[in-house]
Amino acid sequence: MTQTDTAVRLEDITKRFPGVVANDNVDLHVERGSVHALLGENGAGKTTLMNVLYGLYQPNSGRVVVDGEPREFDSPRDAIDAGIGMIHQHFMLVDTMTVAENIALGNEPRKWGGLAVDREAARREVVELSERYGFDVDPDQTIADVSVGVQQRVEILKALYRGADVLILDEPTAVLTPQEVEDLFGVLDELTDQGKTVIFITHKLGEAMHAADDVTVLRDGENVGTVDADETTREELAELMVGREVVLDVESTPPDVGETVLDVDSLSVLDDRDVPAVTDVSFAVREGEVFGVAGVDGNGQAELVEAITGLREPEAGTVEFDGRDFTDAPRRERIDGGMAYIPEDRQERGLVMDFDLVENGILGSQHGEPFAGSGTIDWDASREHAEAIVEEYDVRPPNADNDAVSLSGGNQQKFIVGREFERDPRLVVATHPTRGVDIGSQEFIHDRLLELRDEGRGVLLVSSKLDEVQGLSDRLAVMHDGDVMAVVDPDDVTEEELGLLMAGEHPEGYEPRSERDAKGVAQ
Amino acid sequence: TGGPSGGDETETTTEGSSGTTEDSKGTTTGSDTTHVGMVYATGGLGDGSFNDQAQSGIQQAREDFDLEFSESQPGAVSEFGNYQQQYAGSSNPDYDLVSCIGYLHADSLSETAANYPEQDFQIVDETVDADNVGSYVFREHEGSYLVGVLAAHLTSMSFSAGAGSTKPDSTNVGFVGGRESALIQKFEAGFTAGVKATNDDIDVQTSYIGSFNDTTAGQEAALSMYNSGSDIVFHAAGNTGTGVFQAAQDKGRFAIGVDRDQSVTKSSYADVILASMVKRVDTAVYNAAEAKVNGNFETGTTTTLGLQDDGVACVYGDQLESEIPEDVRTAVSDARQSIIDGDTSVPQNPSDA
Amino acid sequence: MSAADRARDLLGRLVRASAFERFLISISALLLSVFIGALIILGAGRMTDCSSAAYTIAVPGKFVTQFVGGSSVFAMGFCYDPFAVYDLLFLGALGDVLSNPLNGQFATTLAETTILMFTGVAVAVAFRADIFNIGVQGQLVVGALTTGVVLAYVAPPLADLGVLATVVLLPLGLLLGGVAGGAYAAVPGALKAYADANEVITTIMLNFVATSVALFLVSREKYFKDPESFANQTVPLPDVAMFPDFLFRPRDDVSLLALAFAIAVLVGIWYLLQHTSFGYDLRTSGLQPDAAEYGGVDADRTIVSSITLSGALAGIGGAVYVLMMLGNFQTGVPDYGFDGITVSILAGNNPLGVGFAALLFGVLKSGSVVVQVGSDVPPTLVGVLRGLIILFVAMPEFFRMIGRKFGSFDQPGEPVAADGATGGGSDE
Amino acid sequence: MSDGSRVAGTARSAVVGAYDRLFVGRSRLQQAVVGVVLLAALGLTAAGVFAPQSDAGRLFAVLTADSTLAATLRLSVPIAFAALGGIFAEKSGVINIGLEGLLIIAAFVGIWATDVTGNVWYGLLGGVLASTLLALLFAIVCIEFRADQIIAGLAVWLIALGLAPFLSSVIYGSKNTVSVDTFPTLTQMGIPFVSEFVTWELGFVVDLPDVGVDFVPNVIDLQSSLVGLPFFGALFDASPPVYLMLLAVALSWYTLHRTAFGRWVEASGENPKALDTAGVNVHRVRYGAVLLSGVLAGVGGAALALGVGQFTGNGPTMVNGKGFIAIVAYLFGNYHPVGALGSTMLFAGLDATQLTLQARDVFQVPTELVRTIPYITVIVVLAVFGRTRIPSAGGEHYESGEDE
Ligand SMILES: Nc1ncnc2c1ncn2[C@@H]1O[C@H](COP(=O)(O)OP(=O)(O)OP(=O)(O)O)[C@@H](O)[C@H]1O
Ligand SMILES: Nc1ncnc2c1ncn2[C@@H]1O[C@H](COP(=O)(O)OP(=O)(O)OP(=O)(O)O)[C@@H](O)[C@H]1O
Ligand SMILES: [Mg+2]
Ligand SMILES: [Mg+2]
Repeated sequence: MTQTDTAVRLEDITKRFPGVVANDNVDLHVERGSVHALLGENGAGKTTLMNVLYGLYQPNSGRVVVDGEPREFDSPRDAIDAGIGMIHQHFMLVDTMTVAENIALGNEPRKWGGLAVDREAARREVVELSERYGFDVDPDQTIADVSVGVQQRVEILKALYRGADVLILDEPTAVLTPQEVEDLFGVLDELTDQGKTVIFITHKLGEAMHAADDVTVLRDGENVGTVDADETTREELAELMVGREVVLDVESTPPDVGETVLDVDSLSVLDDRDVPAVTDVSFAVREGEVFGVAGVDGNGQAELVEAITGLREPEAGTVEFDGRDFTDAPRRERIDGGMAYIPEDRQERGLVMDFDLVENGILGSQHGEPFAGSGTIDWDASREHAEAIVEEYDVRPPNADNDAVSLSGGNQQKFIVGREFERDPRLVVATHPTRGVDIGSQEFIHDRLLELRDEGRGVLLVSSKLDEVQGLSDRLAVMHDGDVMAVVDPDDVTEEELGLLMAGEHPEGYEPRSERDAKGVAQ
Repeated sequence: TGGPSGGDETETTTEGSSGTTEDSKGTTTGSDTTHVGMVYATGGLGDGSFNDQAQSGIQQAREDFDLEFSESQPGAVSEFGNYQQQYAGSSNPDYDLVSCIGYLHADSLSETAANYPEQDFQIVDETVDADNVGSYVFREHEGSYLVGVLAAHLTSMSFSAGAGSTKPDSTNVGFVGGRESALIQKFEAGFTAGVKATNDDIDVQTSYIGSFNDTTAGQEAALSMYNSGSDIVFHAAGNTGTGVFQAAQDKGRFAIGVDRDQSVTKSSYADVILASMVKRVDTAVYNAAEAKVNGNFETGTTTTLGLQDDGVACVYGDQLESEIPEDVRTAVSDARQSIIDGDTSVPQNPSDA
Repeated sequence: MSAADRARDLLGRLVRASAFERFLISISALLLSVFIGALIILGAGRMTDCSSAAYTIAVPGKFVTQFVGGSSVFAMGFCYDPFAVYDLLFLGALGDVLSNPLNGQFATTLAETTILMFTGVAVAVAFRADIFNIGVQGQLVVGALTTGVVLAYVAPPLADLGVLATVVLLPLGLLLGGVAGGAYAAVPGALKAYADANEVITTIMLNFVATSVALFLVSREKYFKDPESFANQTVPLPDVAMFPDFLFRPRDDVSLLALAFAIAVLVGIWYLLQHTSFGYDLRTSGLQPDAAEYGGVDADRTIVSSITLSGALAGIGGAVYVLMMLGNFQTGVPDYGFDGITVSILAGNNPLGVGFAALLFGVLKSGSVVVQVGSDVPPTLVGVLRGLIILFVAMPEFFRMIGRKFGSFDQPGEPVAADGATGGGSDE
Repeated sequence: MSDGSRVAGTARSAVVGAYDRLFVGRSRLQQAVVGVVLLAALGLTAAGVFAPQSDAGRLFAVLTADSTLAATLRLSVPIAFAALGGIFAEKSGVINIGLEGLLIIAAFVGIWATDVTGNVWYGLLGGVLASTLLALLFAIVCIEFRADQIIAGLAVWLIALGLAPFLSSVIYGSKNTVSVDTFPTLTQMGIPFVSEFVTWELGFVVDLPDVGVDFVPNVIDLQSSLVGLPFFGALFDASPPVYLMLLAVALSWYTLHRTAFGRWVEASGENPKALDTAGVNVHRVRYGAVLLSGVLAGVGGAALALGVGQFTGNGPTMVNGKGFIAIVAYLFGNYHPVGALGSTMLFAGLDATQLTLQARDVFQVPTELVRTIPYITVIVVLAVFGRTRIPSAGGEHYESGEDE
């Protein structure tokens, strides 16, 4: 068998789901020993394409060629046998098992004629592999006890353990700190040096250019071009990705701030595992301003927001809302007091998936006027309300009788945004309000958010999209490891400075956060 | 094997077959055939004691007379009334007698009987005051007294027979009851009185299982008694008693059966069954059926069956009878005579025993 | 849009509506169970002995006719005739309803139906809140016991007041049952909400406890045993405390008033679930606890209050059992609670559906008496049917696959959970 | 360091270790309950030693009687087997609340097959086959047709609850079967495990001219002295199912924790997608686990019925909730086979003592109330300590190639 230069070739791959063409005649060539980035917006079809290569999905048409040989993968088993390994966006690890057990899962070395797992052999192999690639993992630790970065390394080891020559990484950096991202890119170099081929999925331009040799851009399920990473520019990639020139600047007038609506003081919060997630955080949000919180996902933003909105009991500190102490107030009291909340997880929290939109439209308002009086619900008023949201926020298909589950992710989000904005809130807590929403709707949501601000309501905006928080916020707090690193003026700060803050470092010239900044008293 | 006798592949026309269901519904039977509807107690058939005993009575009657019967096993007390009415109201066939087995029938029967004044009923184990009901009750405590005497004698000697043996130093015997109720307590009271009258130093260990159908618990309760020194356990627990026999076999000890001669009906345990406190429910059923056939069934009265008329009796085990010492048997028959003569009065309540 | 198009559109939407699909699935499950039940009857008929065949399957013996001649066929005889059994089971339960709608067997059917409505809706309410209340049986026992015991003291002094006494005693009895059943259910509710104790386990355990304690209390004269009776029961209640029997005869132990009350309760619970804030909270926390919490629902309180409501309904069922059927409390309460689970599942946990499912099971229960009296087939067959129905209702995907084969109800989206999780909104 | 101080040191660390295990990291309530239980145990022991005639003293005697252990082991058999079965199924992500039904069908077929073949072991095999078939039906319904596992499990219970008495009525004319042979105990079997083996070994030795002493009687004495041991003697004179149970617990632990299949079962219940992407067929693993639960519950059910030699089909049948208790047992045992055995024995032990207490009239508590002790204990323990984590994917259907 002759070695070809192309490790993997996907030819004319089409993959359809009910109502969507996720991949539309996609071609992809990946050079052996290279790092190949797959770039594209949410829903562009990146994961689907890689799932096809990994045998999880069978394409409707097209061919997979590995090492010059056409292959048909009926299951991941076949792909693994062909030397392909995939590290999924959501890690495929068993929390209750050890690192070594996870790595060996499905390929356990046996002893005693297959009757027992040779655990020593598995450990040895894991130790050996991690030494070869310079990983630092303890084979005996339980997955639940190790950090996300280590979990990712375990995933990579898992693929290598199965003899993968081609490694697919689906959005490997999404959950990592900048330092961990650098470490990861080091690992990728190590891998290619040893002759492995890497495909990694991302929607971050910088990463693609920095770490990859080639970049393929997917848009709406189609391959819109493969470029050499050294010869392209950010602008070119961005245009390929979204199909038009992007204007990220949101035009906004200077804020006209009033009273303090939300006052968070020395708040500390534990996460689900009882580990401190937020430590001693203080800030205030005032009428007529957007207070942004930036940071890499998983640095305590979620717990902070849940403590403010009443879904999580804080460990210490106080939350004052509208001048009253709300630290221990039940969730319902906060809703009634005028706190609107766009939750991060729309399918778990924001909507009851099996309710129709009429029923979902009153989620949170089911107890009082105008939809419920003396214990009974006024379904006619509720219907009108839902229909109004559907119309104004362009929810498609425009039918309030549809169950939430039948809507696409973006339309679900639009409905939630509509419901929360129409509450006539004092304060809007918005987490990732435009996640999964198409560009047109994004602009609409941004405009409505600013409108609310201009009407004199407070907005607490949490987003991991830097351009979004930076563009919309009047003041911007950067969180790292449960701590507010600094509260900055979003117009003055550079992306580099923000990046450093998000990574937990103070750029020169920036003071550590002060009570004054956080509460905005000086302005 | 099964299916209609006649083989698997019968050459027949589809019209030709008439089944049992047709029998009871469709075909008209001769007007001289007596029809009896049996409604058993909730334990159901297969208990090897009470209900089965009633069934053997009616089966015997069917052999002896021109009689047909239909039977049903209610699952709960609240269903009794419905079953009674099913038979009472049926016109095809028209049941001559509806026989209600067990004291739990009493309440619903007094209502049903009032509503079907033309229908004759029999009730066993309780008295129902109605003109169309014949009641049959037993003096269980008297029979139980006798097996108590038997047990007390045997446990204080060195006795070995069949698969069991007793130790002379043993000072206690056991009683296993089914569900707690006044009726079962009559058994307990008689047994305890018999034991105490024979030898006041012998204790009676008592356990109620709470069910007539929990063989495992019956077995464990009896095992626990055997382990703590009992040689002989008497049960009045329906099918739960099967567990008692099993325990006796496991431990090489003895048991005393109830309701029927269980050394015959549960012959695999004949080597440990010393005797059975037989309660002639079969006689009660048979007599009622016979009276009905002969046209002299008495209603509005209560027939009490005690030792005198062999309504209850201590019947020795088929296999072990010959091994039981003569003097013990004499003691038992003396006690019997003494009760019949009225010299011994047997308590019905355990607290009086 | 033409009328035909509109009709097709409407039909399409109907078919997609999960409530309708549920209905189809329940019917199919029932039919399939009846079919398999028939096979079991035939099979059992081969295993038992009888003198002549009750049912014969004739195989048109082409072979025979061709080579042997004549009109004879090969046939296989069976001791039981499934058609006759089903005739007794389903039609027998109605009695001669056409000539006499007030016949005793039909009365039994209605009485069973009435009790099953209460236990069925009790299970359904809990299910809708995502609580599996297996303890309905125990709650029913506790409700029945409380009603029987308390009324035994309260009722006799009032017995002379006639209708006035009924007006006081009947509601009091129902209230007692409801309060007792609710309180007994609140225990596992609180344990689930505040101590994370799995309600499936605690309610099963509490069933055993309820039965034992009830036996303890009514088997001793120093407590509540009727001294007049051998049976473990409380003293009989005076007639004025009982449900009046209107059209039916007193011995039928049924009351149309009780049935009407049961139906009113079903409608009331439906209204509660669909049209009140409490119902909204309950359904939301049943479907998606996280979303409920987000919507300001106090999860712990909802757990406790829903299972308390469920237990109260079961307890009222117990009270009706005492006040309509027995006239006192007696140990050995039939398994209405477990049948309630079946009823609720068959009804897709919809309170209105519970009415129909309860009727079906009322027919099965009453019909099994007729089967037992009228044939040799063991009535435990009904138990098998019940299990099969539940099994098939549990696998909607099976029917969808068949449906898809014939191109009827092909539907995108989530499968309807068999516990009726989906479709909360569609019956509003 | 003197020997004395070393002993003291060891004792001290043992005490501290026990203290750590019992009290540290527990809530106040839990500490209180553990404390009360320890005190009660201490009090009982004291009463047993100093006042053997008091109620407490007699309770102590009952608790420490070897017949108590024997009864506990016997009563444990069906529950423990069902619990082991439940562990496999649920760890693989299929919650099997139909265990009760599996026990019922196995109990009936166990008797029937024994009746037909005349051999207890064939009976056991028949019971296992029947239970496995029913488990297969359950597996198909849950895995192939995506049935709700709880409801399908309920259906399995109801079907068996109807079918077993139905078949019994058809075959034996009543819901209760006839009586058949039962398992003999070790002593009755002529003790093949211990004495015959050892006898044979030594018999060989005895043949050697050098050894003049006849060892054989000594060996048998060893056996009977083992049986005669206080409390633990019961371990040496039980019936085969008890030993099968102990063996099954060990084998189950081994299978779950030391074999590849066991690891797959765990992954299938915790994160089936991880298993799928590792190239193992999740459906196949789940089928295996559910069938195994059928086999194990089958042994338990058949052993239950063959312990008394009769199937009782009235009301809730002779199984009478043991399948549900088994679920409680493995939840208590936190899905660990040994833990499940421990909690099974706790429950069975309470049951056994309850019967003995009644018979010996210790503490004049009414029998009906004594009978509730095991159930109430379960509730209390569950309320105070009961936070079992069920496998993350337990109860969820898994289909390869779908988004979570
Ligand atoms: N199993 C599925 N069933 C139906 N539709 C699907 C399925 N998986 C993906 N899709 C749809 O296919 C399209 C492409 O999805 P894919 O997950 O490949 O996007 P992506 O590029 O990986 O996006 P992201 O960056 O958000 O991960 C989307 O519209 C998605 O909703
Ligand atoms: N797992 C699924 N099963 C069935 N239908 C699905 C599934 N996932 C998505 N769909 C359907 O596919 C369609 C596309 O959904 P998806 O969430 O991918 O939308 P999208 O293209 O990302 O749109 P948006 O930008 O609004 O999020 C929707 O109509 C949705 O109902
Ligand atoms: Mg993706
Ligand atoms: Mg999307």
